[in-house]
Amino acid sequence: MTPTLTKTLRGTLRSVPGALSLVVLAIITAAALLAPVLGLPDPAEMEFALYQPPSAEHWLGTDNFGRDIFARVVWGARVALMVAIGAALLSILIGSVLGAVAGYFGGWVDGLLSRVFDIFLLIPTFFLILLIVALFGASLPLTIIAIALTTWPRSARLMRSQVLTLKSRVYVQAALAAGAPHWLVILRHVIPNGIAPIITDGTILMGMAILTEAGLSFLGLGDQNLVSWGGMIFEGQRHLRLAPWMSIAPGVALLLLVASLNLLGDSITFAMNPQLRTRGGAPKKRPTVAPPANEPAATTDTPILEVEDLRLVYSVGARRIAAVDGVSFTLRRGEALGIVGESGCGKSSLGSALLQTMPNNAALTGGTIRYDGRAIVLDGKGVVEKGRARIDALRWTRIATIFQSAMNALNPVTTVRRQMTDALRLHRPGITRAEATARIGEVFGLIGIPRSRMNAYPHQLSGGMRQRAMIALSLILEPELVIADEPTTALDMLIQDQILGEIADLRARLNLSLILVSHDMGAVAESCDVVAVMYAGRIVEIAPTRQIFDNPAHPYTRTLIGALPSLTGPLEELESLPATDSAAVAAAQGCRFAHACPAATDLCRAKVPPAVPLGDGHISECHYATSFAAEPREVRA
Amino acid sequence: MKLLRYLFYRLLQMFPIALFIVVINFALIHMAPGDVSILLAGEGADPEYMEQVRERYGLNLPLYQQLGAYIGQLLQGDLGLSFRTREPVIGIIAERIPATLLLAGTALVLASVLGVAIGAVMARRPGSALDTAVTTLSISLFSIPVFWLGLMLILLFAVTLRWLPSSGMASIAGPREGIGYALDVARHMVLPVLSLAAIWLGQYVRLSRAAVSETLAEPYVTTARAIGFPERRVMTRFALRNAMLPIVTVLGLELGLLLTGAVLTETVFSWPGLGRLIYEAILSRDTPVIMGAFLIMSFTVMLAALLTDLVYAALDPRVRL
Amino acid sequence: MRLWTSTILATAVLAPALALAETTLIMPQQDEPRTLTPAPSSDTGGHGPTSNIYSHLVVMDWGIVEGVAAYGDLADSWEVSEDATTYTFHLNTDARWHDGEDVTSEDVKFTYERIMEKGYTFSSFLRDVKSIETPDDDTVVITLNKPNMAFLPMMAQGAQWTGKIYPEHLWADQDGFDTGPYVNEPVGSGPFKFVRWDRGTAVVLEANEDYFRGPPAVDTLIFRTIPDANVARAEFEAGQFPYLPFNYAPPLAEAPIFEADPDINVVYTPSHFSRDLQLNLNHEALGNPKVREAIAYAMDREQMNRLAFNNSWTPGYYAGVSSLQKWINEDARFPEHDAEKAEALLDEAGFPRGEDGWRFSVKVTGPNISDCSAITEILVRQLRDVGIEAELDRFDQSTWFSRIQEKQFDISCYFGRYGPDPDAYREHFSTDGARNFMSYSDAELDQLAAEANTIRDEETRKEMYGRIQEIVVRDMPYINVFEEQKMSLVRPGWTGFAVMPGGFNKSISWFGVYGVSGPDDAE
Amino acid sequence: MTQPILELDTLRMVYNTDPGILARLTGRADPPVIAADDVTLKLHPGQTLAVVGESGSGKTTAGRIATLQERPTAGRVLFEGRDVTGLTGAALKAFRAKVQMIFQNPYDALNPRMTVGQSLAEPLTLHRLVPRTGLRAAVLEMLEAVELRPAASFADAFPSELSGGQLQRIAIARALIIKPRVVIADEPVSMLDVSIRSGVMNLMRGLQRDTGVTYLYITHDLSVARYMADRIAVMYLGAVLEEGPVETLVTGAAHPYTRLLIRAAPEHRAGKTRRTRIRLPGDAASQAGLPSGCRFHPRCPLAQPVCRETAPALAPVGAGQVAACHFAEEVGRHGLAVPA
Repeated sequence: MTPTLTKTLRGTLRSVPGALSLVVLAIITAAALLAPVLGLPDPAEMEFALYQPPSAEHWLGTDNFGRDIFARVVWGARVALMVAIGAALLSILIGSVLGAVAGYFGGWVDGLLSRVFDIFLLIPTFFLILLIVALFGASLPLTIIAIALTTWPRSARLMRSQVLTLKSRVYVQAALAAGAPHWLVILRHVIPNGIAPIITDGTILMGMAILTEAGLSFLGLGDQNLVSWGGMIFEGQRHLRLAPWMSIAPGVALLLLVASLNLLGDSITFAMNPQLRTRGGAPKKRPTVAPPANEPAATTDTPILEVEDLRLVYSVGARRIAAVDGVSFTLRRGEALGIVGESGCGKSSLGSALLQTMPNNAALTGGTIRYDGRAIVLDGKGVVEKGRARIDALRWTRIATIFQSAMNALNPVTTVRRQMTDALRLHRPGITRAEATARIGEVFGLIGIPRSRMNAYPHQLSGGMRQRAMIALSLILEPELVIADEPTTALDMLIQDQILGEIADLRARLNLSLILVSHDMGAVAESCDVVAVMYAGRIVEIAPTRQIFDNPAHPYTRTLIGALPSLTGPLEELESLPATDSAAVAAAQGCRFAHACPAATDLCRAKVPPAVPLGDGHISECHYATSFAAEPREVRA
Repeated sequence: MKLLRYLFYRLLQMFPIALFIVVINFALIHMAPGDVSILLAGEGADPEYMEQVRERYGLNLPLYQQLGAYIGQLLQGDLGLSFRTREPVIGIIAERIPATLLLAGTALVLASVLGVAIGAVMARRPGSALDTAVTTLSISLFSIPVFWLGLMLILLFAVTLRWLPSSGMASIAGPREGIGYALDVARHMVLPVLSLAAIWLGQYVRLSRAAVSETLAEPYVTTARAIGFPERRVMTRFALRNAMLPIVTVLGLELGLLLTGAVLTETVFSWPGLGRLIYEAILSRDTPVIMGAFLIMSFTVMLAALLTDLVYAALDPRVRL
Repeated sequence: MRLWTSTILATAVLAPALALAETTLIMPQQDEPRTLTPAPSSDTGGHGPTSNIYSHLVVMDWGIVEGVAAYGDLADSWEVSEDATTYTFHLNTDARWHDGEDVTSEDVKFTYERIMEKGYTFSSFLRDVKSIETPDDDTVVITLNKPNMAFLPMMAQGAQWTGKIYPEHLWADQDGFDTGPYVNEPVGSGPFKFVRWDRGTAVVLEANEDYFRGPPAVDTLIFRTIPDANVARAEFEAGQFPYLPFNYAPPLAEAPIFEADPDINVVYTPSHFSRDLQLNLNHEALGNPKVREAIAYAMDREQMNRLAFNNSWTPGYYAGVSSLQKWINEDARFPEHDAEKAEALLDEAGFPRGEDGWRFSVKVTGPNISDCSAITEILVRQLRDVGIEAELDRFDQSTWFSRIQEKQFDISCYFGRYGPDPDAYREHFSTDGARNFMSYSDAELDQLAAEANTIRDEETRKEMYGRIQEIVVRDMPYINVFEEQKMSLVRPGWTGFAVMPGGFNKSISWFGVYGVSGPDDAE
Repeated sequence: MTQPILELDTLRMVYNTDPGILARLTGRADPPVIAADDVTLKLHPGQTLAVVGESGSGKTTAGRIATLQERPTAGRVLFEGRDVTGLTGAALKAFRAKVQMIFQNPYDALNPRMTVGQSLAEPLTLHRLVPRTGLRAAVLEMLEAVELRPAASFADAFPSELSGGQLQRIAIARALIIKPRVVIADEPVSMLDVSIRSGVMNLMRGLQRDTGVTYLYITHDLSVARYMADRIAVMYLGAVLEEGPVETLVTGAAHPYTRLLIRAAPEHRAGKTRRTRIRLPGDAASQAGLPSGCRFHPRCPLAQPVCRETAPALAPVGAGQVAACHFAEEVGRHGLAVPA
């Protein structure tokens, strides 16, 4: 069994509704299968007393003909399951084949078939089934076929989109490129990976089929020679006053079966994508604290931002991941700090912690953040003054951010101008329309967007323009500090370069302080005064930019620099690291880089390295920082 | 102008769908066992009328010409005559539509407003115990057979407690107009609206919970929070507005499902709407009425889909009109 | 939220208090009228209003008719000639049309002749008519081609559906009874006058103060269309109208509840219809008389009565119903339940149980009425007990009817009619009988049936019909199961509905309410 | 020069050519997208040709056509001098055994339901290169070759248990396990972290040294191209703007676009240096709605009226170097400081 399958199963069983529905389904299925051997009264036997309420003898009472309702409910389960399985299987079979054909072969085949799926989805299926059954006569097989004939497009559409996605999956492409024939690719790569959502949807399909059959039976269009729950309710309706249990029992059975099918489908979906259950949400209430008693007044020398021993922990299920694990730095007014690191090092978490916009499953567990000398976070708790969080007073007016992907960071259904006006109005309630427009125009001019694009929606802008709009939005309230999180990552080389240039220009002109979070040493090198290198949640080295490139005093920094190919320098073998083993990092006793470090010693593996000050603000967390510093990297340019 | 062109385009797209539905209808009549003219005229119809029907639908002509004749009739708004009452089917259906609209519309508004609100609130704390409970509950809600829920409501409120009437749309001897009539109808509406709304409510809670929580995870919501918008505003201005897109889509697409619920509810409560009409037509094998209802339902759903697209386009500037 | 709740409660309390005018009677009926002209076709929705607007020549009950051949309506009295070919009717001299004109014998002649000319439904009752003469304004003489003892009762019974008398002075220049201004604004001579027809909801009538029998007790009569039995029942229970007709009747099992309710009178009305099984003799097994006999033995009427009718129906062992007691031949009796005998007969007939336990299979169908549904459902069970693989095959009413007419059935529940005159046997059992769905044919029976309705001597007729019953019970193309009994509900204080004892006579037709009076109409 | 092992000959690839009647009637048809416009590329045995370009430059399309995953609208694909453009069936399969592909996304490179060993064995069984009994050994050997040790434990792992760098090594192993002559690598390291990326690049270089395989290396990063390739072709909006040996191209680019790309690459080794940036007039263009004349002219700092009107053809500008610019010689000599 593959890990994903095991995980899905375990996830389904672990959720209360999932486990519960499986149990109910198992009971109903067992009852249906075993009905003939359970020693129940004959469900058609009419010799019991009429209209008996539930009793020890007749658990669910008897009906108008003196038949045992419990026996009928159990036998009715057979019909319900027959309909469910029959209709769902048939529907999935037709749907998957046609959906797979449409998705896999594309082109006009897809065009035609998709059209047919769409049309079928627009047809009110129940009415079509009604019409079919009314015209052709009521029988269970016909009902099953009619349900399948009207529901298959559901599976087809699902299969089609699955196949479309899978078709572009690299391993499918690779198999094709390797010369595998289509049938083999479909069989080995497409179906096993695409079938899960269809099977999941099958449970919902089964529920639908059962309700449809019950509805038909209730309208008198069911198979009259079978005991069906819908039919029982239909009969019960006439005797509602005399024997309400006649309709209660089959209805509860229907509800239980359909609800457990739906819940099962839901649980499987959640188990396959656990984040679906917990995504989004409103920001949770976090612990707060009153401002410290004696805060020194800020002077011109006070750094704009001071971070001390900041810690941020993510909770993923039962696991707790320390993404930021004791980070300290100081940012002076007007200075640009680059935070560099590879994926998972905690650089973006650090960025989000500064503006307190981290996701709900993240929590600050310690550390202090001071803005202009005033604490906004103290011991990991937000500082609240006169009922208002201090950070709220700083948002956007003092600290603004530029988010990674402008496409998603701007509201897609609102014009750029509107979004900027809203931000202006929020913080400057009195501002007039004309003033707002003037201000937006001014910022647009700064960042090089034509004023004519003001009324554009984000999607109407090119990638570069959109990113500029994001920058404009961040500048609209003249903040002092801008935190830019990978502002150019998704852009083309030329545009990237342009925008980095513009950010640098603005910083100079507006005397902005800047924190630039990036994975790109090069980008940071040109834009920042100070560079901090993060590894596994800590700043392992921080230094003025020239210093860190010319004289890196941490082996990780050295590798990072040595791993980048040069365009103008001499060609030489690049340095590299073995793959990061996050388990080894987490379990590390000493230096967390030791497992990958080419220069690691026993000392490194045993003892956490201290922060070694090397002068001029250059600090390295390495046992051998001094010797590295003494041995400058050859400057090859 | 753009809108007109879009409408034109969409209507053009509707054409093959409409044709397809008509052809299905036509094919079903011809595939069904028994004589087509009997299906169309009704059993035991007098020979003169039978001949009229044969003439009208060109039943003596080759199949494709019959299809043409059939489409021709439909284009004139002629869905045939009910063989129970011998009145034009279109008129019979039109007569029943207001009652269905009243019932389904009220339930829909109730369920969607309440459902979206509850779903949005749940989306604020996804994964919490309350959220899981509400999700489970809403799944259970829409797993209830609507006709059964109706029966149970009748049992409780009409039979046992005798608070509310169990069926019909108005009292027989009650007032026929004015506020008295409105109150009377309102009293009759409570139970059917409740059962329909309860089941749809489950759908909307889930739908809106998923859509809103999805939106709340979007980066632009984080942007809004970073800008300093209060959470209430983030919710209404950003999350709900954007979440309306998927909600509207599903609402439009599931209209057929909604109408199904309405038919069954009307049957239980003897509500004199389209659903009840279909039920009566099934009982009396009034094939022209069943087919007419199917056609009308299909076209309604189609128009709803068009309307959905228009609303969607109004809500989402990314849709190119 | 609280406000909302209290609004509902307030409404709930107030609404039932909206009382009716004292002399208004609301009559629920299942179908909306198609037209308000009774002759052209049988229109279940139209019978209610038109039966109270128009008068008939004579009418006849389908319940107890001991000693009565017909009740007079426009006809005060009549004489039948010795040879049963000439019928002379004397009309009520006070009868006036609602527009004030006199009702004359010409109106009767005009109406009947046009019905025959146009071939309207009622013409089948007039098929032996040779001539209609009007010696004076108040006398109608109808002469038949041949003697027909059943003419008067059969015609009288049919009259209440489609045999009402039209005013010649208004209809003479119309082409038929289905065109012209009076189709939906009828002018009759009955106890109520047409006021208006609100399509889809109600037909409103008012008392005819000049009615020749005196004004009715009810001032305003409203026929309300309520297609749904549940609605009708709920509204009846809510006190919206005083009479719930039998066609809306709840399950008989609930009868004890109603009987215990002091606010409801339960009225049972006998009928000259039965519930019986029609056996299609073209069926491979059912063609064998032994099989048919076996089925008669297999059937347990007592169990059916217990399960379906709360023991309140009368099992039918004779080829007749007790409301027509005088025609019953008690020597011709269907067998009682005996499953062993049934199995023995089936073995004998060459249908032993197969390996799967089944002898042969049949489909059991019936009209979509609740009593037949119950009977067939239980019958299937009983037949299966003796090894006949019976299955239910249900259809809606009209499909079922067309199927049995086309003889596409094996066994069907049916409502056989034995009256008002035993001439009805001819309809069911003679080879060319209109209601012989069983493909039954017996030469002796054909001859007896053709002859019996021409015989004047009642004893002789009774003997002949007794012989017919013997033949039918011998051959068993059908098996009588129950005598139909109608259950209606009436509010105390209300009397005179046609279903009540003596009510038909006063109200003149099943739909008439002339005899009805409410609790406030002091007698 | 030797005969090219793989040659793309004046390829043209147009998508969305038939918008459908309905779209045309209502005027909603999207303009056709020209993904490749007279693209000619030659791969020499044992060498690496890097194709450099932004997204939308058509570099991926060129790669897909080179592996015959897509068939060009016009033009030919030549393998060892033979036209293979229309191959199907067994011949296509044989071609695919010779020309393999490595994709960008390593996290998606392997079927999540198969073990690494099964995925690696698949191409071997497909082409029946190794008897069933020898499969395991061949797989382990290849895993060793891509430096995944212990090979046995990697062979039995599922993809979800491995890191990006490891997955990409396996993807490389899968491409090379059947000993192809040519490997098309489409941005094979762009999704990897810098420190991992260099390891994979070194691995690819090593494997080339050992096996003599030919690479078509697709990348958006000129410095990566320089590290990996012998020759570089620069593509922009579906066309090759410049092509030449690595060092001449890097030092003496004759197309303004190449020059701009080189300027835009941040040079970290020198530490913090503020380069002067030229503010470019236009924004990135798209393949739909190509500009008239030179396709780069709306963004070109040197654009002249002639550029708007006439599209320049690829022309030789030096030893084995070609460029498509009206002012190629001037740019080659003076860079972007060319006197207007």
